[in-house]
Amino acid sequence: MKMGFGPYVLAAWLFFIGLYGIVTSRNLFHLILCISILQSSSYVLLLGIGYRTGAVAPVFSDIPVNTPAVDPIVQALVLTDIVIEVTVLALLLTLAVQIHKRHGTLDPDKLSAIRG
Amino acid sequence: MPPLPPLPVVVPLLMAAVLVALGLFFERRVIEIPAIVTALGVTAICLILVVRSSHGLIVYWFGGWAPIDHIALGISFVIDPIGAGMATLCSLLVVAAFIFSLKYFDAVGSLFHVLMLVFLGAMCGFSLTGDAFNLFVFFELMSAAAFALCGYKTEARAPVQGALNFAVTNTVGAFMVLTGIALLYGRTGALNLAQIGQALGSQMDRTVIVAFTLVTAGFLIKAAAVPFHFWLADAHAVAPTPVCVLFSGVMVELGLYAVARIYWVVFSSAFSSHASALRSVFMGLGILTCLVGGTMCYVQTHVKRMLAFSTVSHVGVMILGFGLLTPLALGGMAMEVVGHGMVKSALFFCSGIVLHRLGDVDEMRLRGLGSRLTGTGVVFALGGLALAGLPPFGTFVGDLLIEQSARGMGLAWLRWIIIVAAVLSGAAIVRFVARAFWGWGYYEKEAVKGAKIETGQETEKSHFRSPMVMVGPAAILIALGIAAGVSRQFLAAIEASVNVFQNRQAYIAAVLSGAHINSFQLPAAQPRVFGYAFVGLFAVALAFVLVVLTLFRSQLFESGVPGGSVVRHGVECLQRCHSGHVGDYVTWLVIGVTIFGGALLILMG
Amino acid sequence: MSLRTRTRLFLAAGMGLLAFFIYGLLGLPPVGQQISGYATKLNSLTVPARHITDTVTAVNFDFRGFDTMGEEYILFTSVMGVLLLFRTQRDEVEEAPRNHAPGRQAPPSSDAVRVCALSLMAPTLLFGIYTVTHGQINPGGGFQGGVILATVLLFVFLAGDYEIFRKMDAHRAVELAESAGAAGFVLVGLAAIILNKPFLENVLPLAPAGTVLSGGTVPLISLSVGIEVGAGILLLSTAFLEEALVLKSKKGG
Amino acid sequence: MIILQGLILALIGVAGTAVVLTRKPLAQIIVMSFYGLLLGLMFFAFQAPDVAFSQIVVGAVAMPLLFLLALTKVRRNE
Repeated sequence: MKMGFGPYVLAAWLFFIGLYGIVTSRNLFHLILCISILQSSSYVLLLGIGYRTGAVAPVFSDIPVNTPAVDPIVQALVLTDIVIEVTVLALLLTLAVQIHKRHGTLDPDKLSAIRG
Repeated sequence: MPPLPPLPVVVPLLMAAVLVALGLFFERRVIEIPAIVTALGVTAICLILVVRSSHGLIVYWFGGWAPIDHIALGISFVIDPIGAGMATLCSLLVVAAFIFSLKYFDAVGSLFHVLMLVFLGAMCGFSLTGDAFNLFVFFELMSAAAFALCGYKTEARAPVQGALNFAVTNTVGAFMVLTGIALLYGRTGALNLAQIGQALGSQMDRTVIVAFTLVTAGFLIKAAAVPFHFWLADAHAVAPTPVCVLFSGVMVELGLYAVARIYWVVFSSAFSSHASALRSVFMGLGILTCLVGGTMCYVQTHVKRMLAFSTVSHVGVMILGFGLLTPLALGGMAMEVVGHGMVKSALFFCSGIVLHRLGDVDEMRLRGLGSRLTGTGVVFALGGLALAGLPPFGTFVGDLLIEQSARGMGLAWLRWIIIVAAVLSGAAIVRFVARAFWGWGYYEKEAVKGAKIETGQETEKSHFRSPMVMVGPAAILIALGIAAGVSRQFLAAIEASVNVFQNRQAYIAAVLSGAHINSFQLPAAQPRVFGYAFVGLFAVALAFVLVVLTLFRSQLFESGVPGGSVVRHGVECLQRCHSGHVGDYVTWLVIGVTIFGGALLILMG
Repeated sequence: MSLRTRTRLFLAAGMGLLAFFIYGLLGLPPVGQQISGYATKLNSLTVPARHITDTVTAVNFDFRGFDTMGEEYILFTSVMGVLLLFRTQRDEVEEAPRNHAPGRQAPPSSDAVRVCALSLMAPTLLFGIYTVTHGQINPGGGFQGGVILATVLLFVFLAGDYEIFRKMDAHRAVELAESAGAAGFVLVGLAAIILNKPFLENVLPLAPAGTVLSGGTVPLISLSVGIEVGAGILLLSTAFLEEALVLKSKKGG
Repeated sequence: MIILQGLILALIGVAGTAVVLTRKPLAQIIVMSFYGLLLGLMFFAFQAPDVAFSQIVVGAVAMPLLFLLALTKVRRNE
């Protein structure tokens, strides 16, 4: 049995559904969580790219160095990406809270300070 | 010889951390001096890097991990004159912004300077890096600082909304860049740009097209190409003036820089047999950007938003410069980046002075009020004319190089697109100056309907004098904009740097094998540009005609402007698209990426 | 655009994008078949060359350490950005904390919560420190440990009540820690430059693989990341706490 | 192993869709935490313990905390 393209298709689906959520959102908090779904698409994609069937995690504390292991680089990239995601989300969340303070709503349809 | 390459990034970042600590104990004035000194130091280092890299590419491996068996293990900075030049431009504008803000914000802690320094470090890293994922990291760092700076004036309604629109669209853009990089990694097993380029070689398949689409679209969001440009006007209209200077002056251009860099190092060989398809896609994108940007610029009355759309129209010209895929046109783009960067920054400073002195930036409300600000008015008008393509300015030379390259390829009609873009954005500024400073035109109740923006004040009250630290940077930048266009050496250096920039083989060899190839050669015969001064003067005359027609149209056309209602209807449709709604913006973005990718697939596949 | 128009437009374009993306993805080799030469190289190189048994940590803090420096600064910038955006505005006054706000009597923590929080504090602290310092041997490292360390201080909040938490006035110290952590990473890198080596190159002797000091400068970097992340998360959560619990209202309104 | 991996991937697809389609903020945050946990499990199943560790720390501590506080703030304003 083989993995095939399963993770890739999942990544593509998360990409699509995340964007769908952002576009149709009626609440900025909802929108921000949809961005985080969008981001997780890249985790799945990267992990899929770096996976090797039957290989171990790239930690060699208890196993010989020449054991086949999965790709450590994509894992490092995903780690970096997770940190970036959570910090950018914090910034977005702050902006959303400030919007609520100034506009009294979180509904993007009701924000009207900029137009034209 | 001290190792300079990491310093433009490392020094501002370190100083940012130090300033946070200093800010806990000291007054604002104590923060400003080290901040300015740091930015000046970075400018000097970048200038040295420009000179040094003209003797051959500088490759610097972080952590000392040079390639083993021709496999790049670590992250490299690969510095060529164009990259170092971008970093220099960034740091120069940061210096100017710091000086301008000396008297600008009334209440500001150390956080403004901290974020500006991080922004500077990120922009330098973005310009110098030779690694795809590192490019993404600096892209995000740049964005994080920019989001916060953009929403600086949280007390008003518009800034928080503009900052959110900016943050959401650019986060989506960054995600696309990352996805594209992941695809490239899956395809080639490399993250170093040179290595990816070498692994791809001349093979092109569907994964490569999709990866190219995602990476390019992500950077084009930052570069504000239509239809990815919506965030730009919102962000510029609301961000504090010194921040706008950086957004318009360099950040947007850095997006295009990344597109160009990645194209030439990674994709140019794979796409070499499809260059004409790629060219038509970029031409379409550039023309659309020119026209939408120019039109939207001309209908604005909020001067910062006007300047923002003018940036969009000039980005269109730059996309044309890149999209022709010739050295001459790329040189034109580089010239345009420098010229536009200087002029647009000066214009933003001027708008900041107007806001500082008069407490407003709306053209209609300001009518005639600016007559006291003679110096500012002169600089403002000069800047507007420079945008229209007035001869000695860098923008004129840039436009002309792109036109010449287009004519060489049998696309002489592109000149008219560039002229329309330049004239519309230049005329908008001149109209603003004419109305606000010279009191031209008549009182119009429902004239051109501009954007509706509720921005807060940036300084406490109306002031009676324009401080030297505010007028100075604007005047100096305008002068630099002229100098960039006048200097023959500068033009020759740009031409030579562009040749280095497009030399894919030399880049890959320098990075992976440590080969030292010096392909920087000043061209013997320099393109003669001033013989074509009449083109620029023609554009300027056109701009003046347009301004007069607009301001005095009720006198000139008693029975209404012929065809006016059609134009007005079209423009109103366009304006309605700029709805300030983040969901709309992301929808446009998705549409844009789909069309862009689909077009590439159809034309290349 | 109305929600309806927008959804329709998106579905039309988004389906196209989805198809386009999948089309590109199917050009990649199927999942699980191979990993890149770059990855194989690093997997075989890390233990002999760097004495680090967790390759992911080696990639994060050494081979691609410069990325991580950027990443730490993204965290730093976001924290500073949040502080900037949440600063008390000129037109706002901080009113009495929530306890005195009408109808908002904050209930004191119950004894059960206090006991739980207090008894969890010490093990969490130890776990956090262990995670930060053993990243080069086992999974974990500065980032994960830093977040865990931040939660310890949030237990203080659970154990006492918010007033005590506020009175600790640790804000300045935490901000100092934040900047020290960020600067620490850069300084470790600069140490190499002073010794005439490339930025971030290891300058310390390497102990045998599998020991705490095995990583050379990596544990130092991990430590500064841990401090920075811990302080950063703490600043973020207190900023949001302040925002949520302290009434800020418009002057005169 | 492969069955487990497939199962987790499928669950992530479902949970991710659920996060997007849940329109009530509080419910969405809860679904989101569950989704974060699933991502953590996926990282374990794909031999990425370091990433799993981060994801759980972020998904279980940092994100829900920030969102809940922001939600509290917004509720108070209303």
